[in-house]
Amino acid sequence: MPLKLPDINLFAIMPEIAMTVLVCLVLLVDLFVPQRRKALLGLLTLFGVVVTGLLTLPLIGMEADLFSDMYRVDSFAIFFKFIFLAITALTVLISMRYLSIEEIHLGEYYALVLFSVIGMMVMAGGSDLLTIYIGLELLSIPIYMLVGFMKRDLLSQEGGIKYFLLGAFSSGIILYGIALAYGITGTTNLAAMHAAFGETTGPNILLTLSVIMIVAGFAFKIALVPFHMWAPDAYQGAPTSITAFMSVGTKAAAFAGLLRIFAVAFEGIADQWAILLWLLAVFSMTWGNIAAMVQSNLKRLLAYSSVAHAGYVMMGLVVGSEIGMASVLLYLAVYIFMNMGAFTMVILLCRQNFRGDRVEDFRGLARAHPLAGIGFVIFFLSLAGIPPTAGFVGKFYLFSAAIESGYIWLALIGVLNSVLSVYYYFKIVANMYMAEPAGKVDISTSVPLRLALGLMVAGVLLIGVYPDPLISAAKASVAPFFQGASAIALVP
Amino acid sequence: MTNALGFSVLSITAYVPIVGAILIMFLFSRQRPLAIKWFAFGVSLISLFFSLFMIPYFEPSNVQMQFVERAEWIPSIGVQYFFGIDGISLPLIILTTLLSSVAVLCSFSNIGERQKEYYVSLLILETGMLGVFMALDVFLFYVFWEVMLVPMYFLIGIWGGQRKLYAAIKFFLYTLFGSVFILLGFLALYFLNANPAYGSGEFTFNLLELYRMAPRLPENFQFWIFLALFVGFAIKVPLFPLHTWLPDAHVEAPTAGSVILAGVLLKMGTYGFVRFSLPLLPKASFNLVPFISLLAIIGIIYGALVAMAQKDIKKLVAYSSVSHLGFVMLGIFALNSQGLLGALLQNLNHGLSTGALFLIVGILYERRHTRMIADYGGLSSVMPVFTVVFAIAMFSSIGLPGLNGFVGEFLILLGVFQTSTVYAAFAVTGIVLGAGYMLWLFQRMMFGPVTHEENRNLRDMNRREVAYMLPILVLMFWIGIYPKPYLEIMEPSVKNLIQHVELARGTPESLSAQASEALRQHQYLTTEWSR
Amino acid sequence: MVPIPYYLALGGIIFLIGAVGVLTRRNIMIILMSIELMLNAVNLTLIAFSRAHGNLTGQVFAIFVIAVAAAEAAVGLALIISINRRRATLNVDEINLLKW
Amino acid sequence: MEWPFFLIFAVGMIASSVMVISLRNMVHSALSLLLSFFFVAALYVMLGAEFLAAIQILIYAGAIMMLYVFVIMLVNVREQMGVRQWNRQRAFAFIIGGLLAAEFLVILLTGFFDLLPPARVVAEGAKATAEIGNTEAFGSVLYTQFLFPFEVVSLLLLAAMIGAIVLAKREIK
Amino acid sequence: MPLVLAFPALGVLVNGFLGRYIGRKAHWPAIISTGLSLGLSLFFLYQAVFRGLSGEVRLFEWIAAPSFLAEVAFLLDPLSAVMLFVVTGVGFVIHVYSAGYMRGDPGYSRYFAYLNLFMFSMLLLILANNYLLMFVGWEGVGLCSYLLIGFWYHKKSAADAGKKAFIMNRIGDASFLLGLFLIFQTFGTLNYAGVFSQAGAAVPGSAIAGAATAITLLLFVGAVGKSAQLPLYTWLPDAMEGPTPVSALIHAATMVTAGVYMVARSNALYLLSPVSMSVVALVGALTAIFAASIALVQNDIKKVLAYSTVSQLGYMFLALGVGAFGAGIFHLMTHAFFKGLLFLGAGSVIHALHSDPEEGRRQDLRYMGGLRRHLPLTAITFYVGALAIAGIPPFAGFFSKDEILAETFKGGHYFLYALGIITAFMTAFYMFRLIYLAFYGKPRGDPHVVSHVHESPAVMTVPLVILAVLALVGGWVGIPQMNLFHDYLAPVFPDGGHAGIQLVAASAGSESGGFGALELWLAVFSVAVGVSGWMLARHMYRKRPDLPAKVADRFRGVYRLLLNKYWVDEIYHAVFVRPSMRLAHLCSSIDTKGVDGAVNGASWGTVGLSKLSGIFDLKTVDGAVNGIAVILINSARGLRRLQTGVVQNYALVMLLGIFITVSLFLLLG
Repeated sequence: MPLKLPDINLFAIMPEIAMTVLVCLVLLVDLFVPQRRKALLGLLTLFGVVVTGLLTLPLIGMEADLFSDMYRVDSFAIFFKFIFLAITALTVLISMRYLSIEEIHLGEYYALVLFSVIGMMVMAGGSDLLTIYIGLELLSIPIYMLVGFMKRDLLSQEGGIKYFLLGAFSSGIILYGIALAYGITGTTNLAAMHAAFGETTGPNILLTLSVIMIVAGFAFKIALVPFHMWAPDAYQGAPTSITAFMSVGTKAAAFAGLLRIFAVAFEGIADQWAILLWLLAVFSMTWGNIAAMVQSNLKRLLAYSSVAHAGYVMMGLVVGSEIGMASVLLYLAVYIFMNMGAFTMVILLCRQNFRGDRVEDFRGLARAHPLAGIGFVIFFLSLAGIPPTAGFVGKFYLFSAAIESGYIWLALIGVLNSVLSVYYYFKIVANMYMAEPAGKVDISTSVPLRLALGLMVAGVLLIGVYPDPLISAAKASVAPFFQGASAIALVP
Repeated sequence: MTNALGFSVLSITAYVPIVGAILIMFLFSRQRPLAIKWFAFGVSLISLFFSLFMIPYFEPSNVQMQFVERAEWIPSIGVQYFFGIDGISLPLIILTTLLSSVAVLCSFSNIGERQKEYYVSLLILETGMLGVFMALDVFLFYVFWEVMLVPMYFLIGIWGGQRKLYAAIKFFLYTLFGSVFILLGFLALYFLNANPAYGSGEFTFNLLELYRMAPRLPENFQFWIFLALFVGFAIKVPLFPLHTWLPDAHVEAPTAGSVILAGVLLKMGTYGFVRFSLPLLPKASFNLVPFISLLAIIGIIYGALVAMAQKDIKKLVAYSSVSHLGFVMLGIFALNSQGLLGALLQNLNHGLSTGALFLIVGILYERRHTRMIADYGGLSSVMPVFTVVFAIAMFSSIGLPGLNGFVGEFLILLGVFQTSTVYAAFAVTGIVLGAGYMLWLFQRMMFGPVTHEENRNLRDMNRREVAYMLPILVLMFWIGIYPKPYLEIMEPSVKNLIQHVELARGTPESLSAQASEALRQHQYLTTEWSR
Repeated sequence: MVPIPYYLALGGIIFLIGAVGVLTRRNIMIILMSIELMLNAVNLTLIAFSRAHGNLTGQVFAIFVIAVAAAEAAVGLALIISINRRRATLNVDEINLLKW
Repeated sequence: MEWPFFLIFAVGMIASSVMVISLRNMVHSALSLLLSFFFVAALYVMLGAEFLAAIQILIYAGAIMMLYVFVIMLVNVREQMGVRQWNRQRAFAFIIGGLLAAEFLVILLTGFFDLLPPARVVAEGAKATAEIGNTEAFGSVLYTQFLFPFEVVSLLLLAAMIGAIVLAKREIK
Repeated sequence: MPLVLAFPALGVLVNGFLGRYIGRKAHWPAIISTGLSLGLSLFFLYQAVFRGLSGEVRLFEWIAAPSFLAEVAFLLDPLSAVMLFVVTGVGFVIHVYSAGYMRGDPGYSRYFAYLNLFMFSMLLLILANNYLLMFVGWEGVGLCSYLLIGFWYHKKSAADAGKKAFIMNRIGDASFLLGLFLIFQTFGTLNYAGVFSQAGAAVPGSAIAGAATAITLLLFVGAVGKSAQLPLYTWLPDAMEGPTPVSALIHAATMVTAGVYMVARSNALYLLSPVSMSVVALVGALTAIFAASIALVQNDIKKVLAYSTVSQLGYMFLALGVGAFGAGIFHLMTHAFFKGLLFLGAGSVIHALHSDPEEGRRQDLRYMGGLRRHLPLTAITFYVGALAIAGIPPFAGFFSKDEILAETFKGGHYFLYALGIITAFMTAFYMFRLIYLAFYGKPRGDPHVVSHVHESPAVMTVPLVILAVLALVGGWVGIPQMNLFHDYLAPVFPDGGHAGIQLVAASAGSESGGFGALELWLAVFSVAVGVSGWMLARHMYRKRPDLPAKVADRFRGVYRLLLNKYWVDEIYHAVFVRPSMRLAHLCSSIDTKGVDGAVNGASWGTVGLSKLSGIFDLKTVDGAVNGIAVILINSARGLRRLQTGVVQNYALVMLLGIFITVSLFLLLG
């Protein structure tokens, strides 16, 4: 039997290759770098990420199916690749000093982050359930370990094991769903599945079960209610830099996978499960926001807030229109800057033997460090969706997608929730600006940290003031899914 | 659609303050508060200068937008950077720049700590407010609408009174709650316009384009969108029963904050109704007149009654705002030229008179650190100049002829009377009550013997205080005695608007041939807007 | 031959037994084993479908599942060892510092 | 002819699974798990997946279970046996599990028949297995069509290895 | 013509801004400006009387709204000319008087600024050529009245009185304003010319005539407020807290007559509505007798005069109501002279008693007596005033009052006539009671005070003399046979002021302004009534000083009723003031607890729910942003409890989620 090799286009998967090489390089160099100079590894990683970014540039505009339709390079995947690279770069920047403080400055840290990023990329590009699943695992498994990376810290360990147990459980669930989907169509390739659905008629309960299980698995990664309960614990336990990383990275990657599945495999028949997604979105928004109101730990608070934000993003998926999908992409891109920014603030406050993640710890921060205060306010404004920040643009686009397709109630719940969220964001702002400091407020800053903060503030404001390029890019990225379909105006 | 001046005068007016704020933020040391103060004042004066500079170039008879600036901003969703003003917005812009300058000046002595942040907030706030009155793209409008909340939140929250945190977050949440409904309403309009069945079929947030949809938009759509916008604007106005944020915010805010809140922020609500609800949704506006009038009348009487029972001066003034804004709303929803003209003028008047009253309270508070009426009494023998100023502001507020309040109230009532005698009759009782609580306040504070020893040696107003009160007082008399210039600026735009509403409330089919021709020819609807 | 749905039913039952194990046992090792049970059920389902459709995708998928299971087991056990060092407990409901 | 075997394996599978989750001693649980792996492998054979059956025994039973046993050896089994084994929510969990099982059975037994008539399933299945049911075909597919995921899995295993080492190794001061 | 206005305005500015520097000389700008105005008014009057000139001057457009125009423009016609003369004349005299009376007051320049402001507003009211501008003046005089009543603001009673006056006026003003709107709606303009020409052309029964009833009634409520008629009269007696010259000028001679002027000015409208006319007449007559009855027993010299003013204003309205507009204005003029005189005389008395340490006693008749000897000039002039008001010929009051009564009788309003006659009797009685109590008998005051009493300076007495002369001769222009006054006003009042007669066609064939036997007998009768009132007073207070106490004791109930002014103030307080304050407090508490707490209240309903889900913190309820926040925070606490920290709970929730959705889809198909 002659071996028929698939079409291998190494150029097209240059980013993934570059990242793999980078992992190996980091692991190798780690052997020769003394414990006190581990920051070098961070710089190396940063360099590699930038190089990868440059290597990704030529791919823009490419549309190719690779490896026997297992993998796809298209504008959608590339959009996400840039998101992931940005996340990586920012994560590395905010990690370097923090790791030293927490005394976990190990080369493996960077390696695991990079592994996870590769997983994300694979997920975004996967055009086969198998690839997506493997990407998901490659993304998750390093994060389980990173969450528990502070071995001497009970909370970190606990967060790790909890996240891992639930992750494995949800992995089983998602697998079962995939297996059922395979059983129905006889294939795991998304496009082929879509073709197979074209043959069958009417709704099928087996397919529904499969969709529920798959969605549940993704919902777990995204942290949607009721699959979100790991999030506060894991977010709080994890090293803050990892919290920042996973809060945006996992979410983005999982949405990428889910979006592609829904846009390709379930295209045209997804409507029958809209109620499922609708419920997820609404419950996530509401539960997340309400629960966040009483949190006293900032990381937990942000965890709930990220649940709520996941709910907002879910709106785009519920709508399923071109604008809806584009708004998901836009929001995820925007979300990087603001959410990582907010977590960076916790890092800023973190000192030796002082976690600095309680809301209390922020009392009077703005008085002692006005710039940090302004930065924080900008991130929170953005998270709350107040212009002229990126968060507003993102939310605006999401709501407009909902309105366009007639999901008035969903939009209404969404906007009301965003009002609700102001309460707890501004509780912290009030703490920073209007409360008397309990004691001396110190922050630990470093050049990379400042750079990261500067980048994020600039990102939030720039996108807020001039979002057009990003919106166009997001639109262009999802446009191929909707070729032929025209935008529907509000239906009475 | 002209710009009589060759340059972007609107943008300059609007952005001078925020540029000033950024300069203060980065260039000024917090060790030199004096420099910051004067710089901030200078910045606000520049903005004031530019806003006044526009007046001679403004053509009142031209009902189109003037000093227009237009550029693509977010073409992918049809958002433009679109500034322009007409006779409705110009007075409000001048009011804003004027009161902002006053607000800066009045803060010199009563803000002692964190002055840098304070002036930065104040200037950013000014930019936000100006943007609201200039924007002709609903997206742009919304951006400014919300931007302005944040500095106000800080003004109340950091430099406010005892319950500042509560008041600040309440203000923020309350108004944000309203504005998200506005957002939904705008989005609905945007997509309806994109539907060729109703609108131009284009995706655009250009307000003037959206106006053109008004006659074709079915009534039930109009109704729901109107309700959405109503919630947002009515909270800002504030219309009974959505007013409960106002006393807290007004009372807890520092003097400048109260002045800006009462003087400008509340006007945004009424401006919103005039600029958006009426022309965009004429049918719904007509249908809901009884409902809104009822609320407005309740607000007038209720606000006055509640004001009467207050022990706190600021609260009293705050509730008087509820009452006065009820008048304005009533005038707007008289839906005739006189009522609307009066309402717009009353907008200005209320900004001046209530602004002045808050300044007065601020002057007292600075000296005595109490806002309780009972802590004063007999001040007129101690502070004669102050007494005169207070008296003029009070009489302006209760609408004494010869002062500004009367002209506005009169026109409003004149307009309302033509719509409904009953509304006017009820509203008139508000005038009586207004005189009641104001005079009572004045009497308790200023007349009688000096009841508290601490008050015996209060300083009278100093030069700075006189300096910022003076322009307000002059305007009060000016508008009261010779309002013609103001009315002339507003009248053509008002007439145009009312005409539009009148024509667009009918369905195209139901209109007579003549009327539908008039509708087609109408200014708002014919001007070609290239996208 | 035995119709495929019976294999599916068996897979479903095993899957839920595993799930119930995860939900009810306190011992973290047994929870891990229950997860292995769930994965096995998935594999069984995959292979049954593979047979039904007459293609190999299911079987290949099962191989990958096994590989992932191995990786998960390694990570999980490492975490357990790490936590067991500090807390000397294997009871998962005693690991509840993070809450509320 | 297949029915008796299927029944034996199925019942054995269920029984051993129940033992996994119900036994007090985790060593016994591990052995039950091993047992269930063998039953699964047998079912694989019945479904024509001989290669996978072999892998199941070699990797799962051989490698992964060894890992479990190692860890079990590291912890104190006896102490673990002395404590309460079931958590507080067990009753509720059983109920939910039972209800869900009922739903699963309904769906799995009816859904698939809805999709494809049983006769066709059986017929096609038999034909297909005859054609592809061999190791060579399997290998060829794995290294061509599934080359990309295969490579990614290698990364996954590498990551898991590195991470496991970092986590499990003792802290060096 | 605007100059008439400009002078007082200038005076205001000078005294308002430079008052501090002028200080003791503040009266000069005020007196000069008023004098100049007076000069001009005399010129205008001359022009109007002898040349029959009238005209309009347009200054500028004031409020120009779409289809609405209000100008600042002035109208000079016989009516406004005569009013102009009265106001500037009496005003000038009182300015001069004030210079003496107010000497040494700390607010000297402020006083004159207010006074000039009043002059300005009053002249504006008179000269306006449209209703809106009249309203401006109308409000302006109200404001000045407020300022001047409360001039001694350190006295609580003065400040209270000022407020009361303003608010009562405001009630009338609100109605006036509504009237204006109705006028505009009916006629499309507020200009006198436009309104009256349309009204004159209207036929009874037309829509305009219908609207006219509503308009005139609304306007009349305004007049009732301003001119202190039933039921809004209570502020006027209280207004006596102001300086006495102010009482003379504003609350006797000029401002309070603004209502009369307004109704007279609107005669064209009133004539369209018989209903309104009867209402005006009835209210006028009732007020006249009601106030007169109160005046019978008052002890405060100014209060007596105040109620007398109310009563006399009632006469004027009676005249207007029966259609005798000319007579009304005539009485307005004569009243301005004699009542101004009386007040100034009272001021002179009070001034004389200035050394009494107790303020209340300076004005109390019970502490006066025998002042004739010390204040001869004052006493004489006061006599003149009393004779005038009592309607004894040939004093001015006789002519005007007699004409009113005659017209009423001739109009067939016998009931009203009866009221008028009784009032005339009372008037004579209480006036002479006052005179006898104040100027005759033995001094009842503090001897120390009495020893200090001396005649006022010339600056005060000269005005008294001037007014006394006017009170004597002022009525002669209206001697019935000559009819000068009516002819003069004829252009303004279409039927020479006798339109009312048309209403009762059956009235004895009198010709307009004629003077027949009937009139003669009526005049004789009313003089007789006046004289008998005088005599009774003389009998009771001069001859038998013990009698009043006996009478009072005999009719104790009536006496107390009158002394306490029918308890009207107390009733108003109980019926209007207190309930509205209660309502205010109720609204206020609703606002803090209710509307804001409506949502708060909703939260109470969820208390049970909250308890279920966790802790319910009562403190949070009070401190929460609002009720919704409470609900949310409590549910947040509940949700928080779900986050137990036990990982298997989380897994269970996940599985539960799956179970629920699967069931959902299974059940819903």
